[in-house]
Amino acid sequence: MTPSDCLSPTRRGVLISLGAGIVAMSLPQGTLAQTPASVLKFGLSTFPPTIKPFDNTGGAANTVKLMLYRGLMGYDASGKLVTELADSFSWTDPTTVVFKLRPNAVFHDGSPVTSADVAFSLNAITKEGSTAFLKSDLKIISAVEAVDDKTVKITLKAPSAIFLDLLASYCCPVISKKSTDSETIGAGPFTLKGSEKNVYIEVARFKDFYMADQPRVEGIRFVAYADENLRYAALEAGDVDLIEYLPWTQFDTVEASKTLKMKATLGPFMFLLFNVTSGPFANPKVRQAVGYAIERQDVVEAAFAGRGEPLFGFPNPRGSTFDLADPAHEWKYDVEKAKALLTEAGYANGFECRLLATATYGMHQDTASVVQAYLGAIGINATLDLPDWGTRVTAGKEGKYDIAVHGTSGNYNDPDALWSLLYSGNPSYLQSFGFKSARIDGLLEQGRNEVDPDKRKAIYQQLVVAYYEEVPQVPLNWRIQAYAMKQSVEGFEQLPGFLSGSSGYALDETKFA
Amino acid sequence: MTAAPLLDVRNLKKSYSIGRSGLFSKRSLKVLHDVSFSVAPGEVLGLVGESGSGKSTIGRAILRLIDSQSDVMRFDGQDLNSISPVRMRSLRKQMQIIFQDPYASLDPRKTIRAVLSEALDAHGLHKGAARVPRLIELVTLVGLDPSFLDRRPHEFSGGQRQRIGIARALAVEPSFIVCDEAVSALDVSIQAQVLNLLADLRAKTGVSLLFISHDLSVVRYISDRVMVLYLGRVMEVGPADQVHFSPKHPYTAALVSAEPSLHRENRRIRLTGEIPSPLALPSGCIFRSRCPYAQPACAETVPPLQTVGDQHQSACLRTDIL
Amino acid sequence: MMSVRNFHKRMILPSLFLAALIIIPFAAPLITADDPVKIAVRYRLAAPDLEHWLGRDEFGRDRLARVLYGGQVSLTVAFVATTIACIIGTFFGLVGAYFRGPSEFVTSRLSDIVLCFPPILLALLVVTLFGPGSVTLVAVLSVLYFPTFARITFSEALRVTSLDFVEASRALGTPSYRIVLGTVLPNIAGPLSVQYSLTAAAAITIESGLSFLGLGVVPPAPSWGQMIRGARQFMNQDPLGIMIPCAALVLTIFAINFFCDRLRDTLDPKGASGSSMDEVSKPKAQADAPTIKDPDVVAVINKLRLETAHFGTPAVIEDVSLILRANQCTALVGESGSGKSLSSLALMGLLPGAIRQVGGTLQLRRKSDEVVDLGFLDARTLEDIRGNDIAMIFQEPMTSLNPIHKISDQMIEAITAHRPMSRSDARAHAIALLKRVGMNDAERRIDSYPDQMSGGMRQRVMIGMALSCEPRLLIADEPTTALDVTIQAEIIELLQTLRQDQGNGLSLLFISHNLGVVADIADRVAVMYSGLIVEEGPAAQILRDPHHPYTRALIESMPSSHEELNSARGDRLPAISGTPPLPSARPSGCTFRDRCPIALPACADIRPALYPSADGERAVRCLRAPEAPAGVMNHQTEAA
Amino acid sequence: MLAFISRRMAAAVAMLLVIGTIIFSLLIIVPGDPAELLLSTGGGSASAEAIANLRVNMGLDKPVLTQYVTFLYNTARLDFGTSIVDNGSISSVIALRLPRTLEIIIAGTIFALLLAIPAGTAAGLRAGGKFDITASAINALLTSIPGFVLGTLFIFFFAQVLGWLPAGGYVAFATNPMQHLQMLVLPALTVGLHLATIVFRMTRASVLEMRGHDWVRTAVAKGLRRKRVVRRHILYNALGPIITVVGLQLGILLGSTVLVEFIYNWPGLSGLLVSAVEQRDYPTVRAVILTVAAIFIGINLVIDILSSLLDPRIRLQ
Repeated sequence: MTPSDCLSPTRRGVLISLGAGIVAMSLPQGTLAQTPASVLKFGLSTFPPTIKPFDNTGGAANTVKLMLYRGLMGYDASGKLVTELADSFSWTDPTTVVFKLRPNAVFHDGSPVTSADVAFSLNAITKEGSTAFLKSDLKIISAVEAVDDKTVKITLKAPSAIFLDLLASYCCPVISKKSTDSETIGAGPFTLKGSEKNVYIEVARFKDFYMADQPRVEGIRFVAYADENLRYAALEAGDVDLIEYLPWTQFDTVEASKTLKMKATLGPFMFLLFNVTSGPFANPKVRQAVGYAIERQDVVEAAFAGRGEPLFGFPNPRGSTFDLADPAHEWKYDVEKAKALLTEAGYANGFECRLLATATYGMHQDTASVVQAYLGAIGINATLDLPDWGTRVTAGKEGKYDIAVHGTSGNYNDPDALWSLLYSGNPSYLQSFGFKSARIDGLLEQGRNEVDPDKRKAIYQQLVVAYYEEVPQVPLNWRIQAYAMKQSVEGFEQLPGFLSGSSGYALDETKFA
Repeated sequence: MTAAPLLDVRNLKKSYSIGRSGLFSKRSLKVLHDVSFSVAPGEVLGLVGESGSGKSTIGRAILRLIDSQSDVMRFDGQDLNSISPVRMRSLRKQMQIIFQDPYASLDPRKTIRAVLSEALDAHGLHKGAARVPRLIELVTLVGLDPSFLDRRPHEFSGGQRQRIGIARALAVEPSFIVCDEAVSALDVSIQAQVLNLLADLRAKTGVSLLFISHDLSVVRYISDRVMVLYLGRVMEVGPADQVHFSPKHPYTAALVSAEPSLHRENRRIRLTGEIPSPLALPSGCIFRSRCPYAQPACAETVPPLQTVGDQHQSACLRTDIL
Repeated sequence: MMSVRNFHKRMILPSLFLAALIIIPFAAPLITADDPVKIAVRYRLAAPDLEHWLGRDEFGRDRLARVLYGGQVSLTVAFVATTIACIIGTFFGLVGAYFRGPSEFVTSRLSDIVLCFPPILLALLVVTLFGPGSVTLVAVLSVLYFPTFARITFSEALRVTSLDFVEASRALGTPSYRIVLGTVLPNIAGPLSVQYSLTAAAAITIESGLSFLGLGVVPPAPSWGQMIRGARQFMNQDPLGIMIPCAALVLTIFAINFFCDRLRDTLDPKGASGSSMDEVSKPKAQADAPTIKDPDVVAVINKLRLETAHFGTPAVIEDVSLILRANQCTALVGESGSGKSLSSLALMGLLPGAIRQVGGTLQLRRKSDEVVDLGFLDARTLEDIRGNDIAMIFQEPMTSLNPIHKISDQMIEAITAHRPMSRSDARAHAIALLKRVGMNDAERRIDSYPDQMSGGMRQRVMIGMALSCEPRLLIADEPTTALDVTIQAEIIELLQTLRQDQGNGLSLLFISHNLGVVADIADRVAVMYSGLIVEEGPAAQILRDPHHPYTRALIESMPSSHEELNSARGDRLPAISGTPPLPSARPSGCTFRDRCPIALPACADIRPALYPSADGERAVRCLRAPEAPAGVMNHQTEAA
Repeated sequence: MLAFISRRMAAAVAMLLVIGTIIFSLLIIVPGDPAELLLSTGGGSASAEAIANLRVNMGLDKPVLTQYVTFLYNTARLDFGTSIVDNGSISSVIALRLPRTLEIIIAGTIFALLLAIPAGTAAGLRAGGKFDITASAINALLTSIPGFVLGTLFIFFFAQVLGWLPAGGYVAFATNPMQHLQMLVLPALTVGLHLATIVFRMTRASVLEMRGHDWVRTAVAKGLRRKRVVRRHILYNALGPIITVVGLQLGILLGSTVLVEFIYNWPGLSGLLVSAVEQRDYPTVRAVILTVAAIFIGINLVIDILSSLLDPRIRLQ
């Protein structure tokens, strides 16, 4: 505890007795005692709408899910793929993998984790009517066989380069087959202790967790602070120990702080989407022009307080095994070229359009503001449309926009992570409306089903070119994602790149100094 | 009265609904019970009664400013009960009203010119160039200076305001004016001036007045005939001097005797009890609860108006007393 | 009523302030050449310099330009929305109030339903529905605020519609729409304009609140709420960023509220800086005044002179002297504004703060026979005297009793204020008093509320209460004016009886404008005209044989004095011309000379003293009265 | 009185029906699909199939009319059903949240009344005096500071600069009473200060009005002590209008604590509604709005009853 922490309760006490008075005065001072220090207080950016194991309901939910559930695979703090419930695995052929389960892995109800549970869980994802995030991805599984209680054989329909990454996803945990709709039994490092909708979730250390020395705190209390400034204020005021999504504006303060520190990674990226079904943006040249029109550093500066990096081309995630850098197929800031492209496309005098973002997230709104200014410079007069997130999603899905700002991350550090953003077989608001490219789709499929790294690299190098030429999206920048914490919090790491959202794995080793 | 009456009212009734007593049943408050009277052209009919007697209600009912029911209500040969709103609006040119409160009866935001013009505009009278001379004529008629035309009410005293109110009523050259307590709020010296003004106008224009007041002396002075009301019923009606000096109804007698006077030696007729609530009127004669002469018979029938002298009627069973 | 000049004076500062804050944003192009939406990210959060006086924001946009143009947006949204709400609400309110019936139902139900939706929640829903933006904002705010306007218009219009002048317009046959627009609307403009300013201020708040939540004005168009939202992130590094829009917002709302407060005060005479309760003006101490010697005298008003608190204004009471004796009823008679009520309030130590006693003494013999000069008493002693040694009955029995306390409580507190006794004893005493003032069934009715009683009964309660501590002096200020004649007669009779019954020799000061009533009750009469006693003496003598022309005129003007006259026979009342002068417009010399039928030129030069008659019984303030010393006349005549 | 209350109850039910219908229709036309939203929280995306499956789970595949009838039927049975997002019981969430919002409001109101009624009375009694001018000026300034600005400044000073109080958040009283109260201070103060300005104005105006009534003069003429005149004959009479205003404000506050709850991260009813709107959790939105409206109507009824208890004129009518 720092001196200020010791002082503050007393000072608060003074004010209380001055202010709210009466009731407070009559209370014994002992009640001032805080939650035991070994419970980590974690400031979430939003309250998990649900913590259903297989659904993806956002980063906050995923972090909490990782506390309660674990799958066969996982990541360590450096982002390396490691086994979790699996003790080991081996590929018997490119489409068959056999997992040995940890002998000491037990569910929260005490029953051991068995092959049947694994089969049950994978089936729950792929079965009819499931709302699981990985449902379509895991359709690649053709069979799950329980060789014995602790041995599982999974057969795939085709080779897959990313199958183990899928299994390491926070949306692919192994849950007990005794689980029901209302009660899910996991095998994660913590058990659910209590929660209140939109307020907090508290988890307690699971003493039978298969890693004997983990977790290193007695429990974690997740508190939701929807407002980022308040989230930071709560950390600064000592109300919480660790927060996710440190607002970019506070990076400097935290860096300068003696009591706080942060862990950051270049994770998610921002990009523009287009409605390509009609109008000027149906023409790839116009999209190209947009690519050249924007000074990306300004987006970084204005929307992310300088905390990010311009992204000029294909968003190959940090930590990806392939270096796909290809300066020839990138959009540098070049107004002349942008104008030339516009002229070429027949829009020398520019045009009017609607730029969709959302008021719910400041970074989207701010990014849109900068983009709007730069589009104006080449004659594209964009009107901002800033509905709330819900309306934004629907508008994106229904193509009620001309250009849209969006930002997201993949789930693993592999070019394949961009599948959901580029593959036209599964259109969503994350993709340019109406965009369909057999070339890109083909390359994505090839890349996914190719297990030879060199061949894969070649495929993705082609994808980089296709990305540049067909412009399914215009990348803007990588943004730095940071967790901020008290100096006393040790062992927590931000997982690199697209794995940022899986940083919950690092909570296993987090402890107080 | 030889000529056909200018105004003829038979069995005028008025009741208000006053909230609800239960979830559905409505209560109503009768404030006028079968009041009948007529006013001849050029005649001044005085209407006397204490508060709650319904005298103001009669004035407003005749002018159709409030809804009421009656068997007959004829004005200048026209049936007011069946008249169309359009006809009624033009008929208003002939019927006017002067109010009690000289402060509330003038719009504080309008100049005297606007007040008087509104009257003329309503009936399209004296348009254009004829307007100004008419306005000057009107203010002069009520004894005010034409320079007052562009002033607003707050610049005038109560008496002057009342004159403006009179000028407004006269603007449309009505044949009938309801004077609703028109002089009650004025100081004695001013009251005399206004009474004289009304007397002069009457002599000059032959206008008929329904003069409503609680002050018996004033009513006696200004009226040809006087009608005495008690709780919405006519107690006595007759020539002003007769009603005043030789009342035939105990209530009138009590009223007159209660009136303070400098010169008359008062032999006050004491009334017992309090005015009954309009919601719980006594049976029979409504005055019997306070009447010093009441008999058991008074509780049984509502005494009709009986002729007790020349044009003089009284609603009392005990014609033997007074 | 507030004078026009005063109105302007009070409104100048707030109007200028408000106008400045409204005009400045719209004069933005004249103040700064910068574009409020032009991004210069390189200069983000730059400190103020000569070109950018307030520095730059997180996008490098000029803050001065943004706060100014933001003001345009905020103000426009707020005022457009308020105007729409005002128009719609006023329409519904007017229609509902003037035509009543179904339209009233629609108006009130519609308002009720909208009012049930908490404002911000409704805004939130609608903004979610239609997407943020100025148009949505205006729509939301209009819907939010029109019910308030409808309600205010409705109740105000209802009030105005019942006024005589609206009735007069209807009686004239003026069409309804003209009455509503030409007469009703202008007369509710006051409260409406107050509501308008209040709403505009609230609308600015909500607009900025919604923009703050990101649901308001769409960027890059600036608005204050949005600026606060943006700057909030940098609150630590750059407090200026959040101070500027906050200051602009607070200042503007303050200007509107300030304006609105003043407007309300100005429109509503009650709210004006009127006299405060604590400013009851204290009686003045006069060290060398002679004390009452005669044991019969209960109170003496000597050469009382009252002025309004404004410097240099004429006296509202010029010279009033009265001797009030035990077992005597003195009537103070005069028309409204003559100063009779003020004289009596002075004796109670209850002069309003706006009136000052500048001369004369007020002396009183207490029940203990101690003679006190009111001017030497502290507030506490005055409280002891009021209700105990002097009691007072007022004109309006309907308003003189507190409507929300039972009669019993109001009487008991009057008793226990001066006599230490238990509540039950006090209650028994109160019941006895009520019986004494002729209330039947006093045991039961003592527990009723004033509104359950008729005016006559309330006046009896007032009298009972006044007599509760057996005062030496009872002041009755027009106690019967508001009552019907039959009740009036009863009350007068009651006062007569009580006066005779009271053991300690009650002195009654009876104030009235009605000479008939005075004739019934008074032993002595003092006639007041324009702040002066003009004639004083035994009631019988004065009423039978008035010496002052004003007294005479008063008597002559009464129709009851002329039972032989009837207008039907073309008779006229012997009225006097003119009106009593205001204190500020009193003529020189005799204040009555303008209206006096027998005035002489000399009357303009000399203000007559109150000349006593030879027997000392009566006095009159007239040069032509028999009492006037010939010398005065002659001297003045010569001088003229 | 009973008839009056039953009549008002009937009217209230009718109004709630109208309000419910309005909300139901509004929500139908609000864009946004709860299923898709839930599965794309935080910027992810889900397959069309998963979304469709979730819609079925949420019961959104049924015809609108069926949904409306079910809604009316359930609401009539006082059953708000379950959230379509997490299947939690809405009634229990409201039961949990409502007291917290009420807590801020009540704490704020108590603060406001304790501060504003004495100040307003003093100002009203000495209208135009030094105290009145000073207090009115401060009041006007406070009125002009929007709640969210005040809240932002409070957090900045009390939590971040001085560190006296938590920046926001919530801990149940039962868990840690002291901490609970600490967290209550700033939100209650923010709500209370604003209410205080309104109460101050109303008290001042009301006292000013009552002060001029004849019965006050009567009370003074009776020789009552000044304190008693002020309490019994001015303040007591002024209470009616004050209660009306406070009551009306309580109703309004019930909804407009949104910003305060947002700023202080206080998990009250408004926050529930905001997140329900964000998530398009239709049943929750409807339930919260109906609850708030019902409370608003209830408060109005209570005020009417209270005023009639205070003022026999209303009671006797």
